[in-house]
Amino acid sequence: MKRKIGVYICECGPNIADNVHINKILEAVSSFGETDDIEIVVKSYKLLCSGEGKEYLKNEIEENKLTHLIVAACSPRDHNSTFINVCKQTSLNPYLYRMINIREHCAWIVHDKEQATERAIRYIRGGLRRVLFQTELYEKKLDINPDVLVVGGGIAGLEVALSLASPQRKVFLIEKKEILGGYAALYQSLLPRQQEARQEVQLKIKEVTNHPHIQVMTHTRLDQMIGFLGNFEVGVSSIGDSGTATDMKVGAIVVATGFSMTAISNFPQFRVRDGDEVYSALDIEGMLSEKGQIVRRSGDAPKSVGLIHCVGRDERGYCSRICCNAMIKIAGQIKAQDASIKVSAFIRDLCLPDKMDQDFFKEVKAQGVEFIRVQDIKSDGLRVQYTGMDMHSVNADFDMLVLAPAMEPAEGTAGLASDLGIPLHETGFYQEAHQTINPVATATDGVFVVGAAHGPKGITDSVLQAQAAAAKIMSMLIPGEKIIPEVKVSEVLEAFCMGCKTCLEVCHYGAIVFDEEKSISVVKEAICRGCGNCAGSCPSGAIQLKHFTNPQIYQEVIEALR
Amino acid sequence: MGADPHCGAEISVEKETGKTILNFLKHMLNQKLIDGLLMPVMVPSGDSYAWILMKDSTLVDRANPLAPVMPVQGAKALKSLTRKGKSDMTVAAVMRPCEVKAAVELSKLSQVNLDQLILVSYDCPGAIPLEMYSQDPAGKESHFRSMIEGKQFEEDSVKPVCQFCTDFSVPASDLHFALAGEEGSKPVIVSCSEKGSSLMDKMGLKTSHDLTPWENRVEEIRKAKSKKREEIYKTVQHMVEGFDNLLDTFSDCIGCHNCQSACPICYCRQCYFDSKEARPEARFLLEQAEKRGGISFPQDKILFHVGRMSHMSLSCVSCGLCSDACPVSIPVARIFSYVGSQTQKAFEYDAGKTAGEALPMKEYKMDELQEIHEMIKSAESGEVPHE
Amino acid sequence: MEKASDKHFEPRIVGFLCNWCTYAAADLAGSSKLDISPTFTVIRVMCSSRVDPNMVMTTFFNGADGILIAGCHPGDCHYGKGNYFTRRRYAQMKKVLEVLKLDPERLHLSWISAAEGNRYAEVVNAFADKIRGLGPNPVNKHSLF
Amino acid sequence: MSHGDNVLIVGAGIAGMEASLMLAKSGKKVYLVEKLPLIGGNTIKNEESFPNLECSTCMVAPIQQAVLQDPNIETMTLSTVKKIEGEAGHFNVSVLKKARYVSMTDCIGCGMCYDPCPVSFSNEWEENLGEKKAIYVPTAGSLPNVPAIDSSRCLNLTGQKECNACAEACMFGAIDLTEADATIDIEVGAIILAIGSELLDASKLTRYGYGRYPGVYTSMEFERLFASNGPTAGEITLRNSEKQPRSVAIIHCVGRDETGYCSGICCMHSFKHAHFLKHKLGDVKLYNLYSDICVPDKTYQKFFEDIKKETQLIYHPSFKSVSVDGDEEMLTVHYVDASEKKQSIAVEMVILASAVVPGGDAKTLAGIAGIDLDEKGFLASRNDRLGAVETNRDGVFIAGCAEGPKDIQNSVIQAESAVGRVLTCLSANSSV
Repeated sequence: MKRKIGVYICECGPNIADNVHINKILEAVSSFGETDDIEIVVKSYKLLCSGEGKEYLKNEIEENKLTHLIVAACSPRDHNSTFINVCKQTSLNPYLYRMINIREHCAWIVHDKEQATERAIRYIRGGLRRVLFQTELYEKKLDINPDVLVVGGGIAGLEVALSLASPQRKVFLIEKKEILGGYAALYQSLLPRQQEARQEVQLKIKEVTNHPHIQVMTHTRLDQMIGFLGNFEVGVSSIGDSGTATDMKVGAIVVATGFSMTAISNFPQFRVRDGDEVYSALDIEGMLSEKGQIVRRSGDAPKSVGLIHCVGRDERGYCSRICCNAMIKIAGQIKAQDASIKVSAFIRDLCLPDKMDQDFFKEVKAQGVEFIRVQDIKSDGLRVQYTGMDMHSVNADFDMLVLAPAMEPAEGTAGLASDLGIPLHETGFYQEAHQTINPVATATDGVFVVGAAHGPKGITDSVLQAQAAAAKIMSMLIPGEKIIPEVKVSEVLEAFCMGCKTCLEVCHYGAIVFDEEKSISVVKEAICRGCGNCAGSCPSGAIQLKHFTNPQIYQEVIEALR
Repeated sequence: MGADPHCGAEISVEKETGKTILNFLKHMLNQKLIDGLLMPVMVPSGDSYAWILMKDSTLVDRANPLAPVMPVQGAKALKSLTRKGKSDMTVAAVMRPCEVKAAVELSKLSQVNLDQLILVSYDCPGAIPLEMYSQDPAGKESHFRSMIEGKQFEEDSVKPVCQFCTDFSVPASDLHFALAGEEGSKPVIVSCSEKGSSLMDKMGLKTSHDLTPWENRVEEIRKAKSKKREEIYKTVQHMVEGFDNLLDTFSDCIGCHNCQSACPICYCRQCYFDSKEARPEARFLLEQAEKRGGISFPQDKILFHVGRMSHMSLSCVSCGLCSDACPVSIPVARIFSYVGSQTQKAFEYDAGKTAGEALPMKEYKMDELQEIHEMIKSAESGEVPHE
Repeated sequence: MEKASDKHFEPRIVGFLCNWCTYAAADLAGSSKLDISPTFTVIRVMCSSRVDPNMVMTTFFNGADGILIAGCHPGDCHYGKGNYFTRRRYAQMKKVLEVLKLDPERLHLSWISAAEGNRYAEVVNAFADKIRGLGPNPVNKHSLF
Repeated sequence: MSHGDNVLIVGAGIAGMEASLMLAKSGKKVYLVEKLPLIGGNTIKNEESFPNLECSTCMVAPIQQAVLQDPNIETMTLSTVKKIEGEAGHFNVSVLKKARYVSMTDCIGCGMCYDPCPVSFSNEWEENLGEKKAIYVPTAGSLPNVPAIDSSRCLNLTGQKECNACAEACMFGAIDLTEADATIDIEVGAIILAIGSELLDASKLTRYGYGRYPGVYTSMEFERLFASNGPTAGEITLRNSEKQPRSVAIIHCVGRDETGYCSGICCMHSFKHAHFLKHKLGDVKLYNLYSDICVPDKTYQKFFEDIKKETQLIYHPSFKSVSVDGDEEMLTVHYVDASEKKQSIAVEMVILASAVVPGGDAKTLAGIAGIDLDEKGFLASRNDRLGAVETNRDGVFIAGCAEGPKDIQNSVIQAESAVGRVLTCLSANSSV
């Protein structure tokens, strides 16, 4: 079939025109590949990205019935999309067009006009050769399921469910315990503004359980997940003897499995025997919720309380962020209960990163709480032995000790991670898709991680993350609309694949699965991001990255070497 | 490692080691410990061997577990046997250590499935070059037998790669026949895996025999061979280092790509270098011809070989099949063995040694290959990159 | 045979650049109007991990005097971990060229971030100079290749 | 699409951009208002961002590109909000769009206009460490890649001289010195304020000697000093000499006492700077003076542990006790140590990790938007649903450092959260 390639050279005003010989380029290109089945239309234009330029290009494509298009202009990073949109307004498939960067890569960096011209010609030739090897590609539109599965009924999970559930979007909420609310339900009051927390959480629980579009399944765990963003198939089953299994289809999954507290017994430097008046910060929360005050087992109030911060910070390898606030809160509550109680807080560093934390700390300090900075600390029963910043070792006795142990990933985190294809961070918490700019997404598109499951954090941050994940889902999965996955994805050439599974190992997105029947790899186009790592890894050359195939790149190479 | 590596089991000994091994295998077959056997059997014309899968123990007598030659790499036979994946019957295959290594390597590439296989290996004195064998099969047979019985493991009549093969003993097989013991010692069976030891238990074999003397002997031979290896590698260096030497060495290459089809590791359906992708249009070749003053055909000889090196040398097990297959007797085997030894060293990898070790191109570590970063730094600071 | 072209030798250098970091750096170098060796031809790939050894070897034996593979710094890969695999594949190819003493310096890997326009220019020009020093890729002088 | 579906986003930093892209993706028309001539915010001032020391440009440039190319996003640079009336679902907003004097459509960013411009003065985007012309882009690689003219410096616009140098140099007739500021009225259903934050003016805390001694730098100045696209192309050389510092003291918590809060990110910033110095200068003596080490993220402690090896940590119990004096060459940092003893160290360079404070325009904007400021001067969240993005005015949300000091991660999270609230709020209003 006769092919008609249009080559349009953008003068970019003087930027290209002044630095290369446009005429020489026109000449060289027109005399290129004079075979009877290839016809070349080559023209220059003052500024193709301008309004008129785009119109001009559009008409040129139609009038000349171009089968292929080359635009030799600036960087594709600037205007590739511009000209793709031009193609889209014509009958020309945008993947039969190629942009050649003769500005940043020729005109602007080669200051000898002859050389720059020669170089530009080489680039354009490469493009011409390449575009002939390009093939039409088409966007696929995939139906999506707007419904969402939330794993974990803590404060974060509740918030996600409430933010998402609507007549157009059903939310399934599964929780492995019998009750919703998680740890937050234990907290007496919240920082820094000291609202009634449990009340707040109870309200949310109520809202969720009564919500017409939220289906709550307590005592339930996730068994398996297959699929991709917009189309997941999930199997859940109730924990315990019945073990009834349910299958559901959802478009996205939010993991909000929370955290658990490291047991004090994990830290030999703090010796605790049964019946010792030694408590974890969480015990105190429970005590406050139950009894409304802080008392010894005997029922009488303590005379002196020692608070030990950062328990397990070194062992776990991270700061749990909320302990300082929690402990300061407890210190304040003790003082509020009875100002005469001696309260000593043993701190390493004060971690008070919220704008309100410092005031709260000063407030409590003003109530007479003594803050002692230590380099090293251990305890045996109610006796504390510490080394201060001045290197002096000191003993102190209390009749109550409260320790703030580190937060650690909830039990079962690792298992769920592998079921959902999410990597774990070295701390054992879930790893986000990108630490800074994509913090609630994960390596598996459509699976999100929120709350303390993502890393130690307090209620406010957990709720924020929950809302963030909800928002991501709202903007990705709009009820009734379709999604368009990446077009330039990898494909496995069945005839060449030997099933060595190398590609499965190198793919960062789990976009390649293995077809045991045919014993070949198969690319899940909806998941593939088109990096081409698999193509680079395939020993048998059985994987092609669409629009970056070997023959296509090879054409550029050949022209580069002429 | 299964049972105590320092002990093996004595087995009822025939006057000939080959027979001894055969009986052992027959016993396994009769006891239904295995469903089949894969062994070399002499072809009717009597001048070569073929891999035969057998269930009937009478057929077994015609097989020779200790074939003097290796016309087809055993791993290739296993590949066809398990093409459809895990087979439902247990097959024991008697192979040379290099064949076991190739099988292990291929299992990492999902080309061989070891699940239902019992790999039986033996101390290998090396293989006789095919063309020599076919000239005088009977002579070579007895010669090879005398090598085994006389425990001659440093013979020069075997293939060059065999002469410096340091992995001639216990590979990652399940059972291994220790033959290289000191003068007059009897063959001993050693289990090298859970599979192996459980089999030996089933056969009621007592692993009481002390292996230390044998191990010492093996170590001795290994030392001698690695010394030879260094010498031969030196000669190889002269053949391949630098464009001119490389050209001379491969100038006879007729581009038949037999080396690649004989190679157990090259498992691709179509070699990239045979594919259209790697072929430029005549237009380009003509320009090249003008640039270089000429272009030789078949084209891309060197590219083909260097391409293979960068492709499979990490998995090369130095079995030497490529040399046997080369019609113009280019010492491909030695060359690839040398290059492979270097690339594998670079990744601290030993092809086919253990089934556990991941293939270097399948994994990565975040902080690794510091030398690369050094190289980048020094190159970009204008210094000459250190060799 | 001595050819006139060897006298004032203009090398043919091919650069495989990743779209997100190094290609962006090249653009920055361009808009900063830096001087860059005209003998360097850029081939854009989405990720440096797309560059497979066959492609590189083919390029080399088809006469490239130099080959540069450049992508995001380790840890910065737009696709998570592509450049770690690039690094391994490069180490493998480099080793083969080293063992065969086929001017391994002609193959170079570099990490250049989108902000490093200046560095891009330095790396490319330094590489071009080195190649000029090395002279033409011997394959270009051998009619037998 | 009704105007009720439009969203106004003030501030094109990482938070504003993320919010814009998500809203555009879900089919909303977004007006993104930015007071500077470029988008990207403070993130792009960092060469590498903690904790992964990832190249910020590589991270953010694709986001900037996406924002500028998205048909649903109308980016208005050099613009500020002047009026917000109405209520959730129906806000009437007027935006003052200062004249750029360079056409966004005609200019192709070739940069031919810089050289001819006769005026040059210090570039505040580069923390005044570099120069710029009256027609300028703040930094190489600015997006949008279109220069602006500083009307307070341009000879022509200030009426000092009939200068048309830039216009004459421009081959696209893209420069129009007669362009006037414009007020643009838009209707939106919801508003996100993501105006970011600033660093405390270190010269206000005289005891640190900032502005008095050339060797004293703010953390942001140092960022630009390190940046390969910065004024020194990444060469860490002292202000007054071309020399590289051989000893550097990095002072944490500058202004923590005065502002009354810990900014949460300065410790990581300071450790990152220690790493930069070690990495680039090799043999340099480093001190980090801290009172509390605040590394609140699963990844931060490890980062700190690694840097620990490269610097000498000095604990001081009192912020007040830290002061800097010296001369052109040498600086002396005084402090009181854990055992109340007076100590001092001599260094050639001091980097001040200044507190993160509300943007200068926060107060004005809060007034215009009719929302509260908290006692620290940040935009206040209503915080009744345990969230932190709602304000006391329905339909107006806040995100990023406008609400309080944050790292990139938490700014992004808050932006996404705000988007969630906006989408809910819009659907609520549309269903009414």
